[in-house]
Amino acid sequence: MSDPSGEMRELAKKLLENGEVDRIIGWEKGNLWYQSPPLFITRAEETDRLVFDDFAINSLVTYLLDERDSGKKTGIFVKGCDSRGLVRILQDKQIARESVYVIGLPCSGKKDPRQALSSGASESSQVPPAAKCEECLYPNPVIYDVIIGEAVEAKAKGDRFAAVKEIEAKTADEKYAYWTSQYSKCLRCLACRNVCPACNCRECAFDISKPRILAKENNLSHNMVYHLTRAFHAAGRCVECGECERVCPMGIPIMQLNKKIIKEINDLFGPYEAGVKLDETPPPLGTYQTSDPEEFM
Amino acid sequence: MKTIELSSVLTAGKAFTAKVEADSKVNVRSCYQCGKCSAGCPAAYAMDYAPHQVIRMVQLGLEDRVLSSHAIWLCASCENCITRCPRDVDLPALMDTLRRAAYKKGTVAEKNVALFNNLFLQSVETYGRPHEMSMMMRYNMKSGQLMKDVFRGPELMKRGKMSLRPEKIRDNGAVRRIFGRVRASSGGEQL
Amino acid sequence: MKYAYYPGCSLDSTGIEYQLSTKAVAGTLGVELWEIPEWNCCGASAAHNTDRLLSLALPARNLALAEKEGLDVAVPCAACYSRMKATEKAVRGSEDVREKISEIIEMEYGASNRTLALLDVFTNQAGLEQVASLATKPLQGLKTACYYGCLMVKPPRLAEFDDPEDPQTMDRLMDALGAEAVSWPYKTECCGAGFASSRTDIVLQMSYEVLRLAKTAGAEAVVTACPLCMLNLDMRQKEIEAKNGVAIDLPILYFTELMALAFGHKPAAIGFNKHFVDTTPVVRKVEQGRRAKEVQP
Amino acid sequence: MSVKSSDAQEAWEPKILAFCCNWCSYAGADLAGLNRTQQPPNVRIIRVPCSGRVDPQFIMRAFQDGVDGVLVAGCHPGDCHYSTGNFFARRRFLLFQRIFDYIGIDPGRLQNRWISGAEGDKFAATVSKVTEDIRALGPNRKLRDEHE
Amino acid sequence: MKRVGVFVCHCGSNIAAVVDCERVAKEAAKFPGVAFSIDNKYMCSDPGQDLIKKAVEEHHLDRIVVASCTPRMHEPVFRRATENAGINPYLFAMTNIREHVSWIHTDREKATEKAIDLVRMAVAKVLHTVPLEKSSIPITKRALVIGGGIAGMQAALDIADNGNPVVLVEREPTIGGKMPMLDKTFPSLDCSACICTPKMASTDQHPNITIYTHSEVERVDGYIGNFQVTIRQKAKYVDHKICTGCGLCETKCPNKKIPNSFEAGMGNRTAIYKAFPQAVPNKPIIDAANCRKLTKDKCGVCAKVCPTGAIKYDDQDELITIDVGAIVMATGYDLFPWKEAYGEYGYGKYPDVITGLQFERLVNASGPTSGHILRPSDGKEPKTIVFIKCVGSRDDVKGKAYCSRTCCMYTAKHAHQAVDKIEDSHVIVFYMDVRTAGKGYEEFYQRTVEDGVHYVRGRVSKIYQLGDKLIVRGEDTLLGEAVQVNADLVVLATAMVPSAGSGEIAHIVGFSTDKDGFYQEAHPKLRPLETFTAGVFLAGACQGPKDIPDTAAQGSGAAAKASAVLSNRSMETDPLISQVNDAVCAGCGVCVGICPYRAIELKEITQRAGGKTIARRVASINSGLCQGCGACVAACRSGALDLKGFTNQQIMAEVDALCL
Repeated sequence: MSDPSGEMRELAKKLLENGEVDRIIGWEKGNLWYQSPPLFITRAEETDRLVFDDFAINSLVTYLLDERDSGKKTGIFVKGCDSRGLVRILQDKQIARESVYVIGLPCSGKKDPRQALSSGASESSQVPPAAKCEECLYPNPVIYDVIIGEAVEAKAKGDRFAAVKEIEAKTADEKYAYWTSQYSKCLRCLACRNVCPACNCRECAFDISKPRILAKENNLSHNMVYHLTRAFHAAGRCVECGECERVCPMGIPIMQLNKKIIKEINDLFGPYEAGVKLDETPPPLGTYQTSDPEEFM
Repeated sequence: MKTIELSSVLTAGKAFTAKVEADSKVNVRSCYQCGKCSAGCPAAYAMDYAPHQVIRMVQLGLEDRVLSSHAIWLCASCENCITRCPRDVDLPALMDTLRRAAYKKGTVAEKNVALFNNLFLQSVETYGRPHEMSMMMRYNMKSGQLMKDVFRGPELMKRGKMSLRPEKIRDNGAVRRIFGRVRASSGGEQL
Repeated sequence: MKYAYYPGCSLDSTGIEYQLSTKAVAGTLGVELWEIPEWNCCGASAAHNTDRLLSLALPARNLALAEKEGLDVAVPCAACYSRMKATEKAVRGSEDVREKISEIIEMEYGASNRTLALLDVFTNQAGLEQVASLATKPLQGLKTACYYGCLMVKPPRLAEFDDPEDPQTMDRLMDALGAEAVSWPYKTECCGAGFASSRTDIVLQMSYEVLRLAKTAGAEAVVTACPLCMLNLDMRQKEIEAKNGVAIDLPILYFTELMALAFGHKPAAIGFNKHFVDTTPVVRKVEQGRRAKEVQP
Repeated sequence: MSVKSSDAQEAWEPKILAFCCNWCSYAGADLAGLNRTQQPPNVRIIRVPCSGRVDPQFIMRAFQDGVDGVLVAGCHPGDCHYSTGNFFARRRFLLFQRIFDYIGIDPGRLQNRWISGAEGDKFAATVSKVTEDIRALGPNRKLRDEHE
Repeated sequence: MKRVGVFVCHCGSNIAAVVDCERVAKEAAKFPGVAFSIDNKYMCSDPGQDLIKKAVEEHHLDRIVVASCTPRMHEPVFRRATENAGINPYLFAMTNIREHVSWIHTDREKATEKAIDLVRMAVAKVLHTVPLEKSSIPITKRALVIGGGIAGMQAALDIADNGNPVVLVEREPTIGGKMPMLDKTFPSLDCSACICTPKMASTDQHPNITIYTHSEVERVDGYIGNFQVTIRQKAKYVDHKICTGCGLCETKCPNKKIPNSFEAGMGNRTAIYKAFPQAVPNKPIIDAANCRKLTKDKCGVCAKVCPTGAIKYDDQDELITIDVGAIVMATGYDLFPWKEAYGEYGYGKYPDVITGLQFERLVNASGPTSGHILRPSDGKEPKTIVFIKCVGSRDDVKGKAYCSRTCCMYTAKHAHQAVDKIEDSHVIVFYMDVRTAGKGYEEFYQRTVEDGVHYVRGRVSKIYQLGDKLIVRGEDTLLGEAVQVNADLVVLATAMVPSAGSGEIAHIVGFSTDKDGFYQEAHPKLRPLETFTAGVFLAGACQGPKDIPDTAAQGSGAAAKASAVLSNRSMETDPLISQVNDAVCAGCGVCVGICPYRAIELKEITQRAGGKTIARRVASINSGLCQGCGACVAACRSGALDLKGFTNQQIMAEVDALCL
């Protein structure tokens, strides 16, 4: 893949100069070689800081929520996965389509800074592709105003639900033991919620006091309810960007639950891909078919 | 005519009805016996049971009677009935299933139809394509109608419409292996 | 335009006229027919009467050979066409069927190519305007009864290209060739082909009905697209006449023969002399009509 | 939100919570009463207007609190007093049951039934069946909030 | 501090025989928030209710729990008792220890424990209850009826007789619908026009009814009691205020060969026309598409001959806006377009294959043949007539799965008329089942058989023309043999389908249709005349195939429903409905699509955020439309929506209380 940074900078510069957008969200090179954190700029002269390298893995779209009432227009860079998150936010009416200028970047896979660190690598080429990128189905943005670079072919290989099936094969007690081992690690830091494009409510149900869903104390029961609730709130809406799992400091395989829900929705209510088409009908739990499977007679 | 004692007939025939429905993928309970199939069937006049009565027999589970009927062999698979059926009951598919079941059970009423089918398929298995001449000769011998259509041969040959030697495809092993594998399978009804 | 060509068993024997005229028409229309090498019999009704798997596997081998070439398949015989469409649909409709069939025929077959009736290819696919423009020797209002038979258009979920009760493809073709298609009610009724050998009595009755109604409608010839119909209506016509004590005298012709005739091919070269019922009245009517016209202006 | 941990000493009896829609299932329960159709005393009903009102959150809370099983009952599809509520409920609980199964909670602990106002016998039979099922599964510890 | 009073009812021995009510009351007294607790023999009796009042005064109670029978029976009674005691009636909870405890258990200990649990749950719920007020919405005392057939006319007349003004909108140039096209009505065989046209006249003359013919409803806003309706009055090109309806223009119009839809295509009309002589209003309009003046600016004969100068070639469509409180839908039916579906019957290419409605015009004395049954192709009297039932009905493949309900009877009527009118005739009816559910219907059918009509059980597979005969091939399934009829005329009993455009108008008014496009009733058994949209009612065949008596009955029924709405100046709405917490709502709109009553919309609010005023959209509940099902609440992720009386917090409290 040729480096699109030049084109990105030029476009960003033009957009800021002619006032088409009020700010730009992209990535810049961090202090360390394996970091490319988000960059927020409002002035044309800052655009030279923009990069799109192996570590531009963060989705930037949830930052749009911070400005949802500002009335300002943002230029934002999106990869394929990010773009589905953007569709999610647009479908949930959290921002207006006119308030974003979407610059699409086809992406052949990014790398995870944490993996870079843990692998002891000293340069990017030694770092394997991020796990979530290996399963990518949408390397090309599904929504954009302009696209930079050539379309990339999806490289998803193998069964996207392989991990789910592995868990399904366990006995009930094995499953519970597995999830207990995972969820007991949870710190309830809420990073997974905060990064999730489907978690775009103004006030989160977990933050409401009447009634309080979760106890303040951190215990397994409440951790489980937290994860189940969050997954259920995202049911039929999760865009599989994998950000939740990526940001989890405890390495909880959060996507294994989200993917289970996707798999079941496909089986029960017909194939459905969230966040792919902007003008589609309500998500699966916001609608029904009289012919839905009947198990409750 | 004998009175059919329904409760025992229905009990005995339940499995048959279910099997036929599963194999043919035809829901016979959809049929409300309007008879449109029979009315439009060009071969019905020659049948012992009208087509809608064939469905009726399956609905009731009258296995022996339907599988030994001539009607199932006299269906020309012309698809008139399914084209017009108000309930989308695929009668040609049902007839296929019943014929196969009759084969298995050995209750084929129209021996010649079955004989012809057999000889035809043997010819295809041997040559990859049927050879009319040899097939017809064997058919006439086996069906005991030695002189049937015998005058046609020369006429057809004169017009270049029949040859003495069978046309055989070169890679006939492929077709033979197809027959072999099909025999090894269970008939594919469940697919 | 290039198609894989599956002549079927009849076209080398009883349907020789169909073969000759098809090749002549293809030549004039510029349609390239690539005969599937070492094709095998589709199994006809004998196969589907006997074994479902066999009835799918036999056609599948031919279709797979064409699929390898990336070609759609043109099928002249209505019966073969029906079996091939049934196979195509079954394979397309079920992954299990696809796998099983591919295994049996030792070839991958995914039904990515289409099966087309030769009638469809020479009319709808080639374009009737082109056909009309090539009909340099129009058929002078020859009154034809277009006989589609049963399997060319029925059942509609398989046949797909024309109406099952009152099809028009051949009628429009006759119009393009300068002939007249009479309106008659037995266009899609069955001639009884399946019983040609086993229950000839039924065939004679069914074919008689077809001939009687064509005659009553004022037809001077019956046009067909099926070699089995041809055999019954043509070869057995004398027997039918004798059995019912009537004179019918209806020449039976393949649509391709009339196309070739109108395209200017010599009648003998396209099989007019190979019929049981004398076809010279047709040729004569066309020639006389043409001469009369040439004199008149 | 805490749990009375007395069930160890006494003979354990399943504690089951049922959500019944006002128009069908609750009426079905009433009819069972009217007919004096005996049932095991393990089920406590919470009346809701419609099965579509039932939030999975309630169910999770019930298991946290220490119930051994939950029944959600609504009108038969097509008969919903509000026309469509049970169709949404059906989707919701088809999915939720599978999630429960996936994390290792026996799906038998969360049961759903369509029971009309005329089906008093069905209501009673369902209560008996669910109670039996849950009794067979034993006390539930999973998801339970044991602390405090 | 909240002060709850708990009242445990013995219901004589109904409860007390199994439940230790005294113990329940004692245990209840220990629950948090409970200030008073007592058991009593009959809580629903006057002394029982007085007990509540007294306890409230003495113990300063502010919330009430009654443990007794099913709330489905006595909840309103105890609400009133609570109110009479000076407490908001919604600060009350009821729990059922009779049907759900004493009547279904025998073990006194376990039953009592269960009762205690249930009371604990009710107390927990009532502690989280807030006072609720019924709200009231004003009612516009006027009704709109859409469709002027027999259903619409009946509804309009009944509402008008009830003293409320009615606006009747009809798409065609005349009211009357299909009924005036019919010749006789079954089973009494009285003249259809003779009973229909007087009804049309009464509708026209009723002081409370305003009729807009040749008009369509274009837009409906608002909700029950407060609909705003926009009607498009299509240009008539004749000033009906001046026109006297003398008919001179019609006799002079040169364009006379336009198929008249009133004659079901069996007769013609002119470009300026009245559909039929008794049309209401009895004044013509110009069919613009076929008028030479309007299309080619030629002719102009009608203007020249009109004695009053009523012709207005420059007439324009007009938009009329009215406010109404209730709407009755009566858009009727059309016949299934069989010509597009049935190739086996010739796709309409045989002129002597006609529909039942066309047959009505053929036997009608005011029809194109003056009541002589003459076949369309050659005007000859048919001797052999075949009737085919269920064309398009009971046929999932080419037509509709349902039974059209009226065909068995009208075919019997037609068959009877055919034998009656044509000497030496053969009349053959092909049927699958004869369905005669109606007063006097079976007797009528039997009479038809007596008359000599031959009923053959089987469907016809094919019809074709041979010479001047129609060959009809069917099966006599009772005989098990194929039959063929060489017929002169074939009459098809085609299915009833919703009238053209009925889906669009349903969308405009705002309610749903069923899988076949008929209007969806709110409940198939108990609310057959209502839609899910409050204030919109259904009458006649728009809801499903129906004959005339059923249609008239529904017209009256829908009128009663509409009149009930209009009978008050305002209406109270149940406060147990959804509410939105604007601060929490993110405006994602998932609730909007879930609400079956279209009671939720996104509205813009302004709020202070981050030091400035911002505008954003949040869900908003229309209290006139919300029925309180709570489906939206369960779908709301953030918890911005809640259902009053069944709040998340109340239900959670009940759940928690169960395990305390």
